[in-house]
Amino acid sequence: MTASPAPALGIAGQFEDVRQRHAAATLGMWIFLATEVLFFGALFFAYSIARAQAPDAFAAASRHTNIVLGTANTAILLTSSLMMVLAVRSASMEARRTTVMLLVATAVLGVAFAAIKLTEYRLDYLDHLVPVLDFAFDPRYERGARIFFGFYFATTALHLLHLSIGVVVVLAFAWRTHRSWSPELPHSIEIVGLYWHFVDVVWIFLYPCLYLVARA
Amino acid sequence: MNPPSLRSCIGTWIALLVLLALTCGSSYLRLGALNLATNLAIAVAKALLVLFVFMRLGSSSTMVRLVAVIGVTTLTLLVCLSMTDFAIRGW
Amino acid sequence: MTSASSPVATGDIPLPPNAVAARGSSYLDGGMTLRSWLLTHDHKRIAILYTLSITAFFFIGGAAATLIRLELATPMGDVVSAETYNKLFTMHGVIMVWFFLIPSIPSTLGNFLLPLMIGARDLAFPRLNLASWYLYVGGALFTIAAMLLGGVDTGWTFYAPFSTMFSNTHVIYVLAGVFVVGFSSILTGINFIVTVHKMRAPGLTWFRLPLFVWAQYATSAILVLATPVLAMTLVLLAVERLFGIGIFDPNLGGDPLLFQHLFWFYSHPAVYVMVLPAMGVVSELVACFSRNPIFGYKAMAYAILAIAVIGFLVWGHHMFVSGQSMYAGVVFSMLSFLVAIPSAIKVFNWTATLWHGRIVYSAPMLYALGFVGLFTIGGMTGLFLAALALDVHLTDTYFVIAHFHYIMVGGSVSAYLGGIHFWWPKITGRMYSDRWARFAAILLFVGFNFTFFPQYLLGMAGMPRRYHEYPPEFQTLNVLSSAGAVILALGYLLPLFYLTWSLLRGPRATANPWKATGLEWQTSSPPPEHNFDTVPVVDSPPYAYRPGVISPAVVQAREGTG
Amino acid sequence: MSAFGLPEQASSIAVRVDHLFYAVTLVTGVTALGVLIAMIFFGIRYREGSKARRAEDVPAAQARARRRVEVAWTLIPLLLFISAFVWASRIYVERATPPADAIEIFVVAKQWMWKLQHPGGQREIEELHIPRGQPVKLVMTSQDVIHSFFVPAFRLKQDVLPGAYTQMWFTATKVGRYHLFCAEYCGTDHSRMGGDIVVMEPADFQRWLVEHRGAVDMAARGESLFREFGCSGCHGQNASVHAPNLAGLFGRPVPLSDGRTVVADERYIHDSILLPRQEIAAGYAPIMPSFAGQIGEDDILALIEYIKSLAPEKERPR
Repeated sequence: MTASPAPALGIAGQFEDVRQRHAAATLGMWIFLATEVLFFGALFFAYSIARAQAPDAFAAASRHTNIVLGTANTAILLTSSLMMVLAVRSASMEARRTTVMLLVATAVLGVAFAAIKLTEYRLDYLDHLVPVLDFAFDPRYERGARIFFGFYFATTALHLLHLSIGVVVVLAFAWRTHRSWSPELPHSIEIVGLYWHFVDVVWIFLYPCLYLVARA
Repeated sequence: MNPPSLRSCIGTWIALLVLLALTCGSSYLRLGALNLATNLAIAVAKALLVLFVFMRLGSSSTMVRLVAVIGVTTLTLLVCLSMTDFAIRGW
Repeated sequence: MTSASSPVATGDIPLPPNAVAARGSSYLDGGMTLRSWLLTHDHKRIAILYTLSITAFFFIGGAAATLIRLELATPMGDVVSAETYNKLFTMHGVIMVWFFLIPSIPSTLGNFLLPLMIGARDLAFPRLNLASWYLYVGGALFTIAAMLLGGVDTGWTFYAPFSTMFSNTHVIYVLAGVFVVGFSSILTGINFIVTVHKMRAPGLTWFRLPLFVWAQYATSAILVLATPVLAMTLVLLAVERLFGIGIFDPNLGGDPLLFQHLFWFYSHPAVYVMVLPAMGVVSELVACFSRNPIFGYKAMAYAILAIAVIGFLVWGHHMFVSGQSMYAGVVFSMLSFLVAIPSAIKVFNWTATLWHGRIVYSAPMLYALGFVGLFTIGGMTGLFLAALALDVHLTDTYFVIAHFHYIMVGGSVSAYLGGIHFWWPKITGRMYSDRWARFAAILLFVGFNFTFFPQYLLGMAGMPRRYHEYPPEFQTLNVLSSAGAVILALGYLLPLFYLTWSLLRGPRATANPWKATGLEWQTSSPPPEHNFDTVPVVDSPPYAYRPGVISPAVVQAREGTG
Repeated sequence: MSAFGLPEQASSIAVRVDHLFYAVTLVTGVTALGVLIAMIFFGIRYREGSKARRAEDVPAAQARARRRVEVAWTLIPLLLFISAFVWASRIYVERATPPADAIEIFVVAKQWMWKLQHPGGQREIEELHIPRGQPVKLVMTSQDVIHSFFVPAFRLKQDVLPGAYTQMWFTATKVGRYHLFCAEYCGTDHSRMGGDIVVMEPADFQRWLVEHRGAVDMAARGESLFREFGCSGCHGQNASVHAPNLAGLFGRPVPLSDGRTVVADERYIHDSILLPRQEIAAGYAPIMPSFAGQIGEDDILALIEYIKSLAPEKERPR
């Protein structure tokens, strides 16, 4: 190898070439996702310890979650992931219009998820299931159910926060793709996709922990 | 790295929805401890599908795969070593 | 040691033409406007921002420590009230841990040097790097807000249920501050890992990396894997405190030991975040000033990795008397002894690096040798705390305080200052008075031992930590410790003066005043904005302070990349 | 009490802890001294400008030396560490297993005081009288935050948790008055949450017990509390309410309504009083009200002692 001259400075002047840039960005995103594994992992761990201490209360409380909305939301999120992966695919084939449409579809499904989730929160409130407000539950299980719903709101709110960030970023990329094409877009969209799918994976684990504890 | 084919994308999506139906349906059967095991197994299966097809973990660089493994391993360490306390605590 | 910049025997690294060129192309020439600093993407300028911020926090935390030592000079609580005392040690801990020690070496020296040492023009994600600093500042603002509103009295460990249901102070602000600064650590960690993986200069293979880079790499891995668990733990604390959800408080149905497991899962590895970078600095310094390659370079690199990995397996040794199961105690004790082995190897290897050297006692070397001495004492006393039956007596006493101050203050802060002195000419382009710097290094070493060695004896005698008042028989040792703290404080203040003088009036530094190897010395002092005008190519091992036969492993590596 | 070095040895375990302490001090001290001497020796001999001969090729000389020493300075510490680990763990395990004949004393910690009760009903605050030469077991709980029971002269310390009973045991070997500290930070007056352990000759201790008998013994106090709080209305012999009979309950397995079985230990009784709906005994309706907030931890301990004292019915005909 010989010493190469520094490229013109500007965006990403620290990189030698596009390949190095892509590899760095991909690795960076995956490391970020690893941190997210530990972030949510600690939450699931705390949930498991709490559940092991009050299994009946968790079972009783879980029966009060709205399984119809929860399951529908899971399906919506899985479908949004399909849209996302198709967007990545069409971006790599430089099909600009399709990419924009698929990205918008991803975001719309994300918004639908959020809307349903907020509706669910409202119904939970009407059912007196929000711990800090007028919580009321079968006195046998009140203590544990309060903890369950504490976890329920903490986990779903954190997930919703991640999803909302995802929606904003996906829409931003839809707009960028719509405005003008650049050769970096397919790779950038792929990285956004990684984040989106990860948010989906978190929900895949949340769903049985919150909705399916004891339905039988 | 070529993106996954249209067929595999849609096939995976269908598989995910089927698994969702399975996990939801199975939880209405009275299986005792098996309920939890089934739900967890299906969740892991769904996550692996997303990871390997949608996120293309399998065809990523070695380093990326290593990062994914290290993330999960560290979490496992937290859980397993804590169990030396939680699982056999005297009180 | 401010001799002229003669070219150095550095293997085959060619000196770039601008290495001793006239200044005018330095990163500092980009302007001195506020905008040029606050919006910069240059890792070197961000490192300066960090240095200024953490120095400010060091002196705030130091002021709290001063008041603590003043209070402890007498057995009765006569200087401050018990509430104030509790707030003082809490703020001292929170500030020193999260706003000084954790960012100290990685965010300042690491930020400045990592790209230079691997021959890169910047970190992989410069904007993310700036974002890290802003997160640090955001976290700092929350913490300062908590201080101004009246402080926090939970101790830096935030043990539940005291912190969630019993403390009447501004716990939430500090939780928010530490949460935010945690994300600053995470982003820095991601940035460093990607940079080391993807940005190394041609020919710079893993086993040609300076140990400083290895240490930053391992540190980053810890930051990335442990900090998220802390972040979630703080979220759960806030949920319990704000909404009364029983996660940790048994009165609400929670488990207080769950908090301790989660907290120490982060906080023990965090100790290695504080000390691994220091080991990296000391390796550079000892090699340079002994004019010798590091003894057992590969063992040193593996030891760094081993410490990082085993560091994740030992957190339960903070909980031997907490009520966790007896079996957990035994398992964690065994694992804790294991982590001492790579630490011992490092101490032996530094000592052996002196062997057959040509040792120069410049100020950075004195700091480095001070580190080795204090780290040895701190590490050895760590063995007492890993041994179950001894820990039962010693834990939560001043023995523990002395132990971790030896590691984190005697060790890490000495190394940090040593590093600052070593790379000062590179960072600022100026020299300082070596005589004053050596004096400060000796003053620090003496003052440190004077302050903290009596605390070992206090702990053995049974004086518990976090005590505002204490039985009169402990007074003699406490007075000794407080007197030592005066010397220590002088030792910390002194560099402020001669380094400021150096900034204003110091003689210009050459590109390589210490005749050190390492890519950072191959560019001008201070370096140009993009570090290297030509990307350097590396084909030799690090620490080539001696000409001579290159060891077989290196020859193989050369063939591999040839 | 000397403030330099380890405090007086006043328990059977203290001697053994100190032996280990001195052994570890010796080994680490010798090693640290070795490193120090090597550093000073190399530092002087190989200073810049000294006449000492250096190897022509230092990297190669280092490589040769490495082969000889690296294994040694990895394996020797490892062996030493394993010995220290085994030695220390044996004492630790013994510390966690109280002998069956130990005197049981109940400890309730609260911000910021220690309350202690003897089985005979003697109650103390911030002072504990115990006999020399007899094993004593402390059963401890906290009313609020985490505290830690620390007696330096015994080389013993144990955290005291709310919502759980932790144990600690010792045999005092030396008559005297020793510091009791709270070692886990617990709020404003943490440093004042202390007291004294008074070790007495067994005969003196017996005298002390008699002099302080003022109150009834713990089980008897529990019995009167049992009536006072209205427990006997449902759990008493002649109660018409369908409630579990507590005679002979302690230590027995209890089947729960959810199919689990738990042992009726201190924790179970404690939780049943405060959280009666959490673990319902199989076959009973969840009708018991909670006593949380109405009953202190020390009264709960008295109730537990009373329930322990109830022999199974067939052994105690009425």
